[in-house]
Amino acid sequence: MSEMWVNMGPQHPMTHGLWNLRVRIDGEMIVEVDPEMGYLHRGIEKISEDRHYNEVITLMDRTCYVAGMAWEHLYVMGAEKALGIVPPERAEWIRMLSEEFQRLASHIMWYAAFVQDLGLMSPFLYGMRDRDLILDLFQSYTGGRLTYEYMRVGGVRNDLPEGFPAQARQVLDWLEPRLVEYDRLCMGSEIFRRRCDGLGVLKANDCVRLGVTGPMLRSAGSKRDIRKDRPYSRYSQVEFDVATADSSDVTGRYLVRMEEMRQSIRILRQALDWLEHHPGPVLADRLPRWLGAPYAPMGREGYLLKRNYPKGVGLSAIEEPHGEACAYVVNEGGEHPYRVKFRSPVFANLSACSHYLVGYHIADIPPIMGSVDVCVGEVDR
Amino acid sequence: MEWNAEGVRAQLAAAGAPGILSVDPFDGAAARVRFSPESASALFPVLRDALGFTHLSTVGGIDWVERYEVFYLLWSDAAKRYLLLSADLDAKTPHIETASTVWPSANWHEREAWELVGIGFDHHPDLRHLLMPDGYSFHPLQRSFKLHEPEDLEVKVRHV
Amino acid sequence: MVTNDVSFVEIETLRSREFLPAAKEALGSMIKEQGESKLIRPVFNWAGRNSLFPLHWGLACCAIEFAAAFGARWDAERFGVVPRSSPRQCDLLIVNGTVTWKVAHKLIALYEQMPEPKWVIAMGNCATGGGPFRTAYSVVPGVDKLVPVDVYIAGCPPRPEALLDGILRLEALIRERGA
Amino acid sequence: MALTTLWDVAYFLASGLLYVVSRIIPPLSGVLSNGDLVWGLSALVFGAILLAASMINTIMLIWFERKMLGRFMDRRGAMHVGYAGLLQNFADGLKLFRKNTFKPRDADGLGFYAGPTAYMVTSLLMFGVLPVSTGWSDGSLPLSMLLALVIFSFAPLFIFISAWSSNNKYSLIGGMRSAAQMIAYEVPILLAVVAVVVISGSFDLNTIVSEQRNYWYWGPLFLAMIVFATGMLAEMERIPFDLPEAEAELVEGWNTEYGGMLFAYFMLADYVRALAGSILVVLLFLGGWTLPAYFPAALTSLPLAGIVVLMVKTYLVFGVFVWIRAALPRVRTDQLLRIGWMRMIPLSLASIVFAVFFVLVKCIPVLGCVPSMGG
Repeated sequence: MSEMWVNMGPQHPMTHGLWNLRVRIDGEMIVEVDPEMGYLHRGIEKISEDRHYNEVITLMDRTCYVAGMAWEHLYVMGAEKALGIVPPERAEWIRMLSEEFQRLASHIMWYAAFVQDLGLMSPFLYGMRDRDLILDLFQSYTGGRLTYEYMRVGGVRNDLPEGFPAQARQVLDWLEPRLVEYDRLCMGSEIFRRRCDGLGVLKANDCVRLGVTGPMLRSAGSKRDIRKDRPYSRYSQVEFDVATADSSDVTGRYLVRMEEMRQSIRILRQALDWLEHHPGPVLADRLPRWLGAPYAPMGREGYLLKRNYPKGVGLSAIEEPHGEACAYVVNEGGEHPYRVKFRSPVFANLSACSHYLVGYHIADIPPIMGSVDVCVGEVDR
Repeated sequence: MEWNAEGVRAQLAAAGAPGILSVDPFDGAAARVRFSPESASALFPVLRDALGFTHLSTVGGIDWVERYEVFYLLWSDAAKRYLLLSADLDAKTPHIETASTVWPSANWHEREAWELVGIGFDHHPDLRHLLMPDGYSFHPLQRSFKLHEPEDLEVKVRHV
Repeated sequence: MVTNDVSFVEIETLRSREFLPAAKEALGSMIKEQGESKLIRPVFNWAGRNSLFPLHWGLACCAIEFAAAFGARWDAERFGVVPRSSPRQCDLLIVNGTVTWKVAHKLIALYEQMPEPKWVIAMGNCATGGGPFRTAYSVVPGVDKLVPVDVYIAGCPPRPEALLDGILRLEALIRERGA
Repeated sequence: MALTTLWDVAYFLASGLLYVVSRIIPPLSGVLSNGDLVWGLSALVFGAILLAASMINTIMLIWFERKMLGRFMDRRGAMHVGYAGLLQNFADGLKLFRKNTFKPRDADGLGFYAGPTAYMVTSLLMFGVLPVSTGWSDGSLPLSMLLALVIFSFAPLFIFISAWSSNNKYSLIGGMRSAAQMIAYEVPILLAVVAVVVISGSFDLNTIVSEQRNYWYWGPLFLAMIVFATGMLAEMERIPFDLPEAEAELVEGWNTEYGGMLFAYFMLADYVRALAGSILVVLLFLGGWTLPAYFPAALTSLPLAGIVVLMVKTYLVFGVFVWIRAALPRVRTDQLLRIGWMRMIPLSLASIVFAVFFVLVKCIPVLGCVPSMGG
């Protein structure tokens, strides 16, 4: 059979979202790939220019629907820098807690989707079951399962409910042995190892050259993690290790994400301990009214005119579950941000896909793309 | 080595970086470097090789009505610092030399910036639509492009 | 004996030329009649509403809740709802997310590829009317501009219970309206 | 007349029917007592009973799998249609029956319609060959096992025809994978069967089962059973060998373009093959309808009791297949072929050597020496 082009998407079980991977195959071997994006381009950056600062948070949840908290955190940090607002201490800890919970939920979701791509059916259900427990926690303090609208420029919307730390610890106690079980189901299976070892190799220097970050980069041995390198929020005050692997293949990415989940649990326990003993305000006072926060307390400064807030540019970067995410918020003194630009990790990871797909079998596409953890919402924005 | 505006300015001077207009301090990055767009192709290799900014995070454009701005966010693994590069382009035909020859990761970012903001990147290997359908002739992130409530439209579907 | 010969020939002619089409027509009309009859129709209606295979297609945020509905806690398979990856084998198109103009014609193509009878559920605000992206330049303000929608589910995104409720409402709709 | 075989039952029903008709319309009695007519009608009744039994069993098998998979995954499976979802698959089948049948514009008409139909028909033919209880299916063919395996190996041809004619790239890749896989696993299956033949001394499934009344073959031929069951997994295209339908990369594999009743044919035929494969495993290695000696003989002396024993064993074997499906990921094409050619064939050859050895010494290490050993 001669070479032929195969369209994998936009409706294809492999894509986990709305994109199209055009593959040229020779028999079962991949010769050339050409990803086609934009099926989910919703113009979030443009709509943000039409919204109040706090209203943009609504869009952030939908930008990456498996890591809403992380994107909220990214945006509010950028907006606070642009506006010159400092959130209270407790809010920073709650944000860190939320982001780590989100990382846990996102990685479990990734695990579920990834093993399903390999034909392993049961762990998908186990993953969804355990992820729901984390979503229940989110629901108890934000009211939402997926889209939270919880963080605010200048803090968070409301404090954690009574008895939250105990409830959260219960979930963490349940999750820890589950992670071992996940590992046994995958690494204990000979077929799984044979399907994943040596696939989708991308070495560390190639990763840097191509802008690939996150677990893909760390699986190649690099220790780059924004949480360690440029600690934001209160990451400098908690202990955790950066998970790395050496194999730079699908197995390596799997191991990195598994280890990251364990480290997240470690961070979460420390954050819960701190939050239990340090009550305080969670939203900065002296917030301008035009931020558009429905829950913002109306302080003395609430009626201040906007010219009292200087123009500015805010740059924030976080380690999102998928990798390095940046926000660039330009404040020109108006009620709306003048320009919001986001750097999505999956965008860069996907743009390099011809480097880690070509030369493998067509049956290797699902595990390799699964190990990239594609979230199309944040690629297309 | 100091990674503030002074240090960056000194290192740029030492490496002989061309076309530097100003180096200002910037919160969240080592510095904000403004350069003239004509010297882009000479400046980028210097930043990557002499200063060690091997990773390009993103490329973006801003429409300031009277001019365009293109900014690059770089990261150095050795210094663990970001560096913000920006250049002003003229409003008529904004264009600049591509960075994708120096940092291959710029490829898609530049495609996006061209598509949404309308900044042209010379010698880009593959400057075609990324997010919008082929043949889409607007640049949505320009200030002249206004959003509005959707009119009550009737979509005619031709069944084959 | 002449008459007998003639009748014989006539019968033979009928057999060879007209019997097959006539039988086909009679059989077809019988099936149609039976399909409309009071006895058969409820059975097919019952079968149709109790085995809705949705298309396995995730568009945006709602797709995550769509997947959660098939997880252990909600288990949509209890109602006979099993996602299939090929539109040829589906009865139900669940539009779970924002539809952009770029994907619109693919959505219509997928809808066209589904065999009759088929239904569409618009899940979430984006599919219903554009949601928070209503004003965006690239978003279709409501999927009912493209394909006929039977059930709308509100929410951004709707919870899995809401999706199950929507599916049960569709079942009630099929029961009432016939398939 | 003792109703000990299915043919007897069919003959009884047919002649009874004709008798009733001839009593109602006396002038016809001369015609209706024609021996050929009775024979033909009993053959029809025979086929109808077999078809109905195998279809109902197949549908129950699907239900069994869905419920069992649900339990493996911490959920309930189909619940709301009929008691515990028992009627779910009937609803699915009826719905697919009513669906619009269509042909994609560029598909090849003959192959598109004939492929699934032939696949379904040849799969159903299996049940004409497989014995299910003592003397139940009357005519005992001397080479029934070979016939069964030959019918089993028709499938890749029809799968490939339907995959090619549906003019879809996923289907084509799936069809080619399917053909390669089935051909690769035919060989170890046949070799494993040779080991059974060496011990039992017969190609007749009835004889093979009756030879197992003292001991089942899974003891001496454990290796052969593993090879055979693995090969059957590949022939049934179930996880971990479901590459032709690999959902993650090939959408639905070779049935991507099929909907409505043609898709139902594929679905049903897959499970018909799963049922037949499980029955074959039971017949060859797990003693068929026989039970160990410490069970009272009355339990298996009646044909119907034998059928029940066989079906219980079959469902247990299929349960193991479902368990495997819930626990293992899918292998890759090259790995699958490597397993087939480089692991399965040496193992099956080794099992033949073992079988020959056992026959020569007329002794089985675990079970002791058995006088009736060998053919």
